[in-house]
Amino acid sequence: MIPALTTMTLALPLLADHHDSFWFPDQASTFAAGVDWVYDMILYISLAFFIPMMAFTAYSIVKYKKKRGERAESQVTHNTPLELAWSIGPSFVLVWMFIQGSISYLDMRTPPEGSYDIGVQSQKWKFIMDYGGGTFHDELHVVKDEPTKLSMRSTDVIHALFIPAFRVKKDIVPGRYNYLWFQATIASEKVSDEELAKAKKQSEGGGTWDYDKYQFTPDGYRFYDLYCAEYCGTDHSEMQTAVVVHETQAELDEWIKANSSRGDVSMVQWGETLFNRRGCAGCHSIDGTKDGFTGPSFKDVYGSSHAMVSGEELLADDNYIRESILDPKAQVVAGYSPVMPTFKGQLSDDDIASIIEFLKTLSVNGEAADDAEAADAETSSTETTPAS
Amino acid sequence: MSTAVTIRDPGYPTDRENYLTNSSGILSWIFTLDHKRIGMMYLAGVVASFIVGGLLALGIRVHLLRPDGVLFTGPEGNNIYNQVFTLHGAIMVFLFIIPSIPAALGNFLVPIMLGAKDVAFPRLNLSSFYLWCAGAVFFVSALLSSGLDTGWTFYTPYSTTTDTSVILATLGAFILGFSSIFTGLNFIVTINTMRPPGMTWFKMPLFLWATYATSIIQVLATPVLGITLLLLIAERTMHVGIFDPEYNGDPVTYQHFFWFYSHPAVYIMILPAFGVISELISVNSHKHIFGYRFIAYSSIAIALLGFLVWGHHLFTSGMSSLTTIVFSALTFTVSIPSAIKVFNWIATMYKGSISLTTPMCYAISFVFLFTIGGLTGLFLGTLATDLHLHDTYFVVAHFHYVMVGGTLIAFLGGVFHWWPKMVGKMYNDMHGRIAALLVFLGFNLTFLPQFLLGSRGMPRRYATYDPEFAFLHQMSTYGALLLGCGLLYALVVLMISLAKGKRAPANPWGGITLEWTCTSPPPYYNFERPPIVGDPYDFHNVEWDAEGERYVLTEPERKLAPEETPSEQPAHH
Amino acid sequence: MATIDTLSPEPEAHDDHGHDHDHPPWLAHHFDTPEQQFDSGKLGIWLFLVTEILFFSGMFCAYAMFRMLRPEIFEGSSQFLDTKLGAINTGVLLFSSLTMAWAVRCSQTGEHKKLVVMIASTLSCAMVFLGVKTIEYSHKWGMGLLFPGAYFYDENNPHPTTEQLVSQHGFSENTAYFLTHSIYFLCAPFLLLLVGVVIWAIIAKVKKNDFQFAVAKPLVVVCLSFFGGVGLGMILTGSEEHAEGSHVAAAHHDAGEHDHAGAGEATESIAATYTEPTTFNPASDDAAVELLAESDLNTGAKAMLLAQEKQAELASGRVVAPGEDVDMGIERIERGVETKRQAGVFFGIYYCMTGVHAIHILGGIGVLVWLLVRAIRHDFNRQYFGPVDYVGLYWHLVDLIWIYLFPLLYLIR
Amino acid sequence: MATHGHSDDGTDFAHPLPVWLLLTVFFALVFLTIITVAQSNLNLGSYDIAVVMLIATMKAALVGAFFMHLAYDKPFNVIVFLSSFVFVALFVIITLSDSKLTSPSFEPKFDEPATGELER
Repeated sequence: MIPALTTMTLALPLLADHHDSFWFPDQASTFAAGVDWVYDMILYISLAFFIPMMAFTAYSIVKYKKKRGERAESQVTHNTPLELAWSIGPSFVLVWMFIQGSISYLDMRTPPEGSYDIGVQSQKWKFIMDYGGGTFHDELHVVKDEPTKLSMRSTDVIHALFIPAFRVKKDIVPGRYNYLWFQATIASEKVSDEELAKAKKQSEGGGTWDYDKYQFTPDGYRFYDLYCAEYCGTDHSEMQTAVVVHETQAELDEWIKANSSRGDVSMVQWGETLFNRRGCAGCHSIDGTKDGFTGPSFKDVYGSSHAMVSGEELLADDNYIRESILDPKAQVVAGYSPVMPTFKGQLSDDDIASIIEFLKTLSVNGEAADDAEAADAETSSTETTPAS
Repeated sequence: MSTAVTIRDPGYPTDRENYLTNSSGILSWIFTLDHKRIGMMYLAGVVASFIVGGLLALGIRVHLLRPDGVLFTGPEGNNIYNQVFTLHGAIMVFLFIIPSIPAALGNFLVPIMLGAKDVAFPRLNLSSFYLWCAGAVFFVSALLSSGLDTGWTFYTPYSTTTDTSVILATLGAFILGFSSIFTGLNFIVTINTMRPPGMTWFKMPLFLWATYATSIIQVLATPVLGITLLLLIAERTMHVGIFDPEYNGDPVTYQHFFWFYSHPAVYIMILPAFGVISELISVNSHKHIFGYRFIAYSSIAIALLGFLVWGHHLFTSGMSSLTTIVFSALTFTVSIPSAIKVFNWIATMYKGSISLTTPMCYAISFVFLFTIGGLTGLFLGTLATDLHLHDTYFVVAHFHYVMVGGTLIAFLGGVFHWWPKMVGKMYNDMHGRIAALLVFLGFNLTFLPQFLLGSRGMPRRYATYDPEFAFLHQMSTYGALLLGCGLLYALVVLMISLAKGKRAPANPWGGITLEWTCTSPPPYYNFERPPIVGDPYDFHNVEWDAEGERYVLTEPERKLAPEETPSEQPAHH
Repeated sequence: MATIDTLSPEPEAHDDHGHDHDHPPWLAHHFDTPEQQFDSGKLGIWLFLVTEILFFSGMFCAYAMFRMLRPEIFEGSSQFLDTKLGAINTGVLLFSSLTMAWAVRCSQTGEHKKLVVMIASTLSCAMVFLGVKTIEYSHKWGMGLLFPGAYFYDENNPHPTTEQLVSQHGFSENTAYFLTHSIYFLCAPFLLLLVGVVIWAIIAKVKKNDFQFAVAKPLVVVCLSFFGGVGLGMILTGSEEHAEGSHVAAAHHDAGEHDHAGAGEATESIAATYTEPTTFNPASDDAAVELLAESDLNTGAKAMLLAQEKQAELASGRVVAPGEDVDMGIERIERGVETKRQAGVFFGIYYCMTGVHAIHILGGIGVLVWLLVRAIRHDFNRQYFGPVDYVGLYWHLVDLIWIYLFPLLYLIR
Repeated sequence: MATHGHSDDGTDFAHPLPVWLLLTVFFALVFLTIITVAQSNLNLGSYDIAVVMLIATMKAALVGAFFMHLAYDKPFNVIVFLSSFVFVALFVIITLSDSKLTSPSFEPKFDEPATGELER
């Protein structure tokens, strides 16, 4: 993540901050210094060729610019030794570049034994990190100085996971698993509680958390940017999230625990969290907007009837919503394509019930049904264990 | 001038000889088999495509003036942005750059430079122009139906699932591919079998070598694009399961297929530019090109090596480590022949007699910009840095330095160089140079900041971006506006010359290649008899004739066959 | 008017160009000698063949890749291709290559009559090839051996009726009708062509237009050859029709460890109940599956029934019991290869390769007809036989590609 | 090329092949086809593909050399034609080997046998 200071830095290059190089964002992983070094070396070599070449060209133009009709001073046609020299000479430099690049590449390609494994599932236009044990979150949280391996798969089109501060990038190709590893070196700082409280207050009612505006996560951590770098459709440019580096494994575990289940928040609130965190918000609006969304809006959907692609008319009740989450392609609302991925094995029954509760709050039909169904939903969530 | 020499100057063509006027009426153009007329029609076509693609580019840049976008807002904003950048890429690549120099300048110049009457297959030549038109129609209809938002690379599975008109656009690209194949095939055969006596391989101008190398790529690589796009269409309509992971296909295979064509295609775009620059620098330095054979061989070397490096577009896509490293190594090999050319051009200027004409200004900016483009390629060929820079603005900047700073600038230089020959009119050289300067400045202001954007981590194809990148994006946008003004200026200079330009002499720049021995514009039959061929870069016998504001060829008296008046019949039917 | 000048072809007009030799009508103005023209054309056609080879290379590459990754699918699915038909077609194409090469010889030696005969035989062979291909394609389409998007082959009911296609596989009425009657749709254009050519021949004869009659006469034979090919294909498949069951069983055997004779019998009995369209009734579906499931031999159907139950449960909202995996039955079913994502891919590649090849045959027929007309017009001579040679080269390349396609697709063991 | 002489008999660039040669080649091709069909009934294991391709290549060589006159053609045309196979090999081998090397990371999709369609 580049501090906002950058804009100033670039406007006034002479006052550049030492911590932030001209060419690169922070060096926040073990790879960064090496990559930057190779980059700088190639840059210097290129300049060592470029500047003399251009100077010589400029000199020739100034010196030998003549009036029309004047003869050239020389009509030499070739000089084989010279030409061979400048053909073969640079090759050695190229070989050096190739070797340096490949050595670093092989390091970046081979994760060390016993890396901390995080699953990444990408879909239009969301990354979902799987921390194991049914904990999913859209932010990537890792531990400082600990090799971390990402096992990545995509459910729809090609995406790419790119963390500029770590200098790593890898495409996520549907139909195969791709892996990426890195070792973060700088822990994210935590903002002061007052600042966090202020931001929380500001963003209340404003929907999703604005990472760009506050420059820290809702938990109060400064973060590094994580982008999708392979073009993946409409909201490609919105497919970004935050990387937080924790100081210790214990701190990460605590964070995972805090995000693993509903805890003591209300079902509606947890449903809303899941709605935002698990990628629903990418395709479904909650305010009735249809333009730019792949799936139907969730406003007033609960308890209303909808025509299906199959021709049937179905009531969007608890059962239908549950089925839509677990087997989305079974009954698709007319006018939409069967593109939603299944969340089978990724959401506990409590999670699903929470989402249903949240959907009820969005619907005029929800309030009436609420009383009758609430008890039912509560019982089902206590009776069953997660579907995974 | 001494009396022992003969001045050779063909003078001016009569209306009956001039290829532009020897027959009239719209049908005489539509059914023409004259390579020069076909070249001019191509020129008009590619310039029109360039204007469309360029306006789209300006749209992109203006949109990116602010982090959350300026032009394309609202719920469909991102979608429109995606369509705009896709069409910018697709139109520029398939309709403009690939046919620009080979088809427009190549068609006009190849037979004349070679000393032939026409290309080997004039009907095929005309049909490839109409295939180009048909391809363009498909692209326009894709634009008008439901747009295209896949990026010009049509990566699966995005292209098999999006609901935009992928099929129309891929059919268009498929047809354009055949247009390109037929042009290349025609040039290979022409250069192989239609050289007049004395025109040996090493007496050919370097532009012909470059065209020959380009044609090899066109013939070998383009069919693979054809089958790739056909399979993509099959995948989309019938789900044949080759590229679509939903049916056990593999998207990385698609990328292999696509880049097996599209990387060599990059050399289809740049190699003819090398040829143009070789001509421009030598003629305007009035000095023998330095290292003719190295330049000639390096064109062929680039054409062949270009087939070995396509994998460097897939470094991050999950190729195996072995393949990745092999491709990285091969990628570096292709930079050597390019470097040879640049060194030789600079050496040609040294101790020459440089005229800073408009074409020369473009040639010098080409050397500057292409060198930057080439050197930044090293960052992308090196694996460690590529992983960071891939799919960022660094790649965008590198690509545009090579394709715009290279091909477009060379194309402009070539058009300005041969404009007097094509239309028989001189343009205002001072205004031409001012336009060239504006283009140069605007271009650098547009794309230099993008290197920095990329290395700082700005991914490409983003409709909106993080606020910290705003300053660099703004610089880039202002640069694009300046570049646009410069290009418009250049166009105006040429258009004014059509109306008000002075009549062009046969040899306004002092070139030795055969096209300068024809009148301006050339007669429809090019040469009455097979021309006398010498070294195309031997400037000993060229003199400036200040009175006639022209260069003339002087040569020791030699016995020529008695003159005969050429037939009054048009060369096309 | 200059425009009219431009449009009227005046091939002889360039004789006074200053050349010191005569410019015959078939020598284009920009060439100096017949040999230069011939060499240019020859190099041009060779380059074109190069593009053709690279064009096909994409499909060969896709083929090689999927065969390497999933050889069992290729072995299993190749059983559905009729080696006999493939071999006959290979022979036909080889013979057409012979006649084509002979035609080139005739054009070089100026034997005009023989040249016409040879070109007409080449054309007839091309038509026979397409006729046999029609039988092959329509047979497979009826069985649902299609690319993955439309694949519906069902070993228990290899020849579904139109109604079954609509109700079970969700095809539209028109598509279903096309698939079950594809042979008629494929033959129709050729029938129209035949009728057209016959009428043309009659009119030419009546009007005493000898040249047109001379062109139409061989074309009638050529068009008839297509139906000869269809007939040949029918005879060859007809003799094998009763062996269908064992055919399927063999494929089945490749897929898993079934007792294949038994499976074959079961298949046939079920197929029998299915091929009576009048008694068809959607409710019998489940009955049939249950019947199948009772047989120990068919684990696939059993697993499918299980999966169906599971899905019904899920759909009815019954909470899934703890510990039970909600796999929708997919994992439990034995992985046979005759499914759309498996065999379908093979057929996808098969149709791409043979389809593009067939399009080349059609293109070849087009240019051969053009040659036939010119040959009847006595256009070719010792110095000007280029077009015959070029078309010949193209035709041999089409043959060459088939030489590879045949073993790669039909002869997989 | 224009440098070529213009001979009067007009057959200087035509090479009509004798009929016996054409027939011999044809029967050789038919013979090889029979062999290849016959061998497919034998189980040669992994050599199978090699044998099949070898026979096909022999046939292709016969067609190329005689029917296509490559044996009598200009060397340049032969080079042009054969070089296309070099590029095909380059393309196929690299793409294939990369696919092979990365295939362990593939996640193939299996589906229920087509009988599953009955449920609708």
